[in-house]
Amino acid sequence: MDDFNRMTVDEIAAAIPDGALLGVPADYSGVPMAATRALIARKARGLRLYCLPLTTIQGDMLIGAGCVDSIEAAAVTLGEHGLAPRFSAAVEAGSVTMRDSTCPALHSQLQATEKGVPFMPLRGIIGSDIAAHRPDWRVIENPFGNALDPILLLPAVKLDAVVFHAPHADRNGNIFIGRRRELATLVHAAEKVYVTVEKIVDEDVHASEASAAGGLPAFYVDGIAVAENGAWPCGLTDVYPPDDTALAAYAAAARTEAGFARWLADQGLGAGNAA
Amino acid sequence: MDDFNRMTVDEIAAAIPDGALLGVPADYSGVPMAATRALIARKARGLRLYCLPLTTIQGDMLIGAGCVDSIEAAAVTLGEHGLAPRFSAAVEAGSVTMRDSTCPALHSQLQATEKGVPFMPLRGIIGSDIAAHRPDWRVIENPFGNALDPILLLPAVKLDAVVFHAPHADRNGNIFIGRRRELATLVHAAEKVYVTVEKIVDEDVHASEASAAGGLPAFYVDGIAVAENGAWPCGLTDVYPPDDTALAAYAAAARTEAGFARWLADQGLGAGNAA
Amino acid sequence: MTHSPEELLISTLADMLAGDRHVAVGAASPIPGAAALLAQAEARIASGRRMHVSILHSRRHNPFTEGARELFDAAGQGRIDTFFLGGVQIDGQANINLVGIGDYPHLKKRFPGSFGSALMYFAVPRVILFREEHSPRTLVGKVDFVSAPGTSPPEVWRRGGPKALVTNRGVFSFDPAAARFRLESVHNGETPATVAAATGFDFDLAPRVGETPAPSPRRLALLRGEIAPKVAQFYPQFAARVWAIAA
Amino acid sequence: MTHSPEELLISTLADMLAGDRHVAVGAASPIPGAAALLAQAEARIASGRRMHVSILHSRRHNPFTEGARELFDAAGQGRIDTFFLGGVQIDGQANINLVGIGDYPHLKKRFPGSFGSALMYFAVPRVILFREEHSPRTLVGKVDFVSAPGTSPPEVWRRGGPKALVTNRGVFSFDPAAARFRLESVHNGETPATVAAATGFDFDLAPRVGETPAPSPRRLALLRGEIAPKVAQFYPQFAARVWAIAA
Repeated sequence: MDDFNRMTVDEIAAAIPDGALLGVPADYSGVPMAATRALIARKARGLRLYCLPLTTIQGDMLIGAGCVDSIEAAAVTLGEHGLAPRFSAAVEAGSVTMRDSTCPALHSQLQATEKGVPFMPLRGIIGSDIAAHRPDWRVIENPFGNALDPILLLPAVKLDAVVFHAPHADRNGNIFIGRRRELATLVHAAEKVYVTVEKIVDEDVHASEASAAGGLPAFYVDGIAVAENGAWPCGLTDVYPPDDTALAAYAAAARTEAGFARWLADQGLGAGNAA
Repeated sequence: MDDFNRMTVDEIAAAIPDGALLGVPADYSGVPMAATRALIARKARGLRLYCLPLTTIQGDMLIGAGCVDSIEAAAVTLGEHGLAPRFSAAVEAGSVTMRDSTCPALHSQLQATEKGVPFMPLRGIIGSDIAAHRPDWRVIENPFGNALDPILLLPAVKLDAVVFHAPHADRNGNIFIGRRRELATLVHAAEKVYVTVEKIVDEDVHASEASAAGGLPAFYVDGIAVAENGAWPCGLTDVYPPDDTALAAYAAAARTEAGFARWLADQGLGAGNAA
Repeated sequence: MTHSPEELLISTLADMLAGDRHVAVGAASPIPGAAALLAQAEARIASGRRMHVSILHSRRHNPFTEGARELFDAAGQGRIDTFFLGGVQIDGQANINLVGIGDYPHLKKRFPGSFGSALMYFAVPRVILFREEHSPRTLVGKVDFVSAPGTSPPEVWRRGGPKALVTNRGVFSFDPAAARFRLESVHNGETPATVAAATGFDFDLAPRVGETPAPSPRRLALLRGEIAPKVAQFYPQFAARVWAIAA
Repeated sequence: MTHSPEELLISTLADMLAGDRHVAVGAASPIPGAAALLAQAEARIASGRRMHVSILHSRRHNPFTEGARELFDAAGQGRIDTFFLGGVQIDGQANINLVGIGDYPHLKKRFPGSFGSALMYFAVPRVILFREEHSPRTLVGKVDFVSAPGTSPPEVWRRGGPKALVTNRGVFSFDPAAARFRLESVHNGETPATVAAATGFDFDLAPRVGETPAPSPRRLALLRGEIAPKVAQFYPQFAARVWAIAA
């Protein structure tokens, strides 16, 4: 007997409303590609992506398909497959707003919400153009310093929702995330948490200390959908590697808007492009 | 071939200098009792204990043996075996300074050092006598608030050293800590890190995602000693339970200074009592 | 069906948890732990709803995987609906003292310390104060040390606070605006007068102070049949004493 | 023994890592990754000393277990001695730009973004700037966007910063007080004049600008025999191109 809220991938996509501030995991961290295709299929609009700390094909596809208003990240890239073409084109055209950040700031702003505090301090960054273009950030004098000691404060960010892909859940709804603790940070800072998994397993994630150490407790999770190969064409650590052929094909196709539209159509997502 | 700095328990005790600010794990978190006995045997003096967030027999023994000048904790207790008698007697006599704190503050002050920032904010606590007796803490107005919104800032605490006990290390010096991530917090905030383990295992802790999720990387660790039953009479999760008979015997003996001295002598630590 | 005093307390606390999504129970709390598991079982029976119960003392019922900070982080996130706190002393303004008796820091009697109370009392919407011993020694006019204050000025962030005080004599609610307790019911054998005589602070009276309801036969059967064996796994001495069962 | 241009760069970077306790290498950096593994092997051979090398791109050589934040936390703790950064543009004050070309936010050409540079450049004692392409397009008078500044005012906390810039033409050191690069050596075939012609900013010259030392036969043998197969595991395309070996 499953003791969790079982959903379909389409139901997860429907539960993420247009305009949501959506948490996006990095390429090494369980990219929810099945859910991303479902968001494009349902013609999601106005999404604001918050990447921890970067995105690859997931963000590029959502941007290319017209689902995104703004994106906050330390990087958007296809990695060894080159620049993220739909992202670069959209930013150069001004059709998507990029809020440039830096990895530790993206972590800290979610960790503030994780700890229930309104801000977190962070070293560095002062004097960069990142800081210069972030009026939502503040520099204060360190109250514990003796001399002048400016330090950056970053406000807490609460996500409307996060969705990620994981190797498995157990029948009690606990998720196995392994070393990818940044997924826990995304979850702790999110109002709604949806997870797609390769499979549901009988053994409780909490049964042994080793397994529990890689676990995310069920009480954070609002819904779980089974999606085999749900990270494809991205990889899933220790489960399957990235499909470099498919990623290279995407990188080549997405260089132009027309190529991207053809690629979407080949995926059965032809009607998903920008309205 | 071991690729780490192998020490003896006595060498670890010798490497922790008198007067050190020493990190102390909670009773559920790998209590280093073998190392504690070695600290008493070497007549350590002036230790300042920083507990994350509490201590049981470890702190009580160190206090009773005259090793401790001050202790910062959210609680010192023998749990189901009652009050910590040497702690209570020493605080009532004024021979040890208790810096009363609260669990999340103890975590946050180490997490500040973990993140390399000079302070961390924390909600709550305002209006308590804990805050009233901590001149090292500050209340500021939340710079992101619209109305009055006082919030506590806690300065970063850097430990001189930490020692804890773990189930095993691998031959590359990685430590298995399981779900006890507060041990990682102690480690990240410590200048020197010493670990006692039940055994050294051949399989690399990082070999699988499940095992790695419970791992502490070798680069944090300054020395490892093998100490079988090194947490006794405390327990070690999934390895052995607490020895309640021995803990009850300690609780009974330590009610008086003379009883504590006899108990120490029975442990072969007769000369370790207060100078 | 007769019940023990512990079973009355478990039943009383369980009533306060109905509707919660997530109840957390700290260390050394067999009665709150049993109450949370009872409420969880009843929610399942009544509506198939899953109530999350986190019992720190239990390997099996402790879900946290990020170490000891995760409970406090989860409370900061607003994910814990109800938590239990006690006190060496509790005063009429619901201030609690877990630190000691005397003129701090020169205490006559030192107790363990404040644990996480100074955050949890602010961050958790509903905190239930639970202290079995009900005497002028435990329920005092003014605590000797405020581990966590019962109320805060309006400008201080505070998501929750004390909702009730349950002792071996009765049940109080708490009004944060007035900073006063109100006696809601007395256990069998007590009256408002006997409770007042055993209480070191003034309190208000509900319009009708009834007797604390005894657990129904059905609830008692559930508690003894299903919950007690679970409690025995992590509080064996308590279970042996109350239900004469072994883990 | 002849060497490839990549092997010269690996050798040059490895020289800069001698003595480090912990070198970290970010994404998409096969040459710094190979250099770190080479320096690690040489430290072991020379003195039995263990140098920690963390290569984020590699499952095997990535030691972190607390997720993506741990590298930045470890840097904040001062546990990373050397890190590598690059840049779409690097200017004469060692400011780096990883964001794009044009008038931000109205960029003509958008690149991925700043990654963690805005912290790592401050927190890591020794940052080595590494950019193979050495042209007026990459080494500019002033970057279009400062992802991370090369220097900071004295009141700003800064543990480290740029120590060197290595390109496919030469090796520069950096003087933070003067905020200027100094050419230390040129690779075989280059002169200070050819380097200056390919550089968009002014720089100083070392008293004697020699040729960047070629890797010794012993080092080359170690690199090809022991290090190259390791690199092939996480940068297969690079290893196939430079050493014609498969993972």
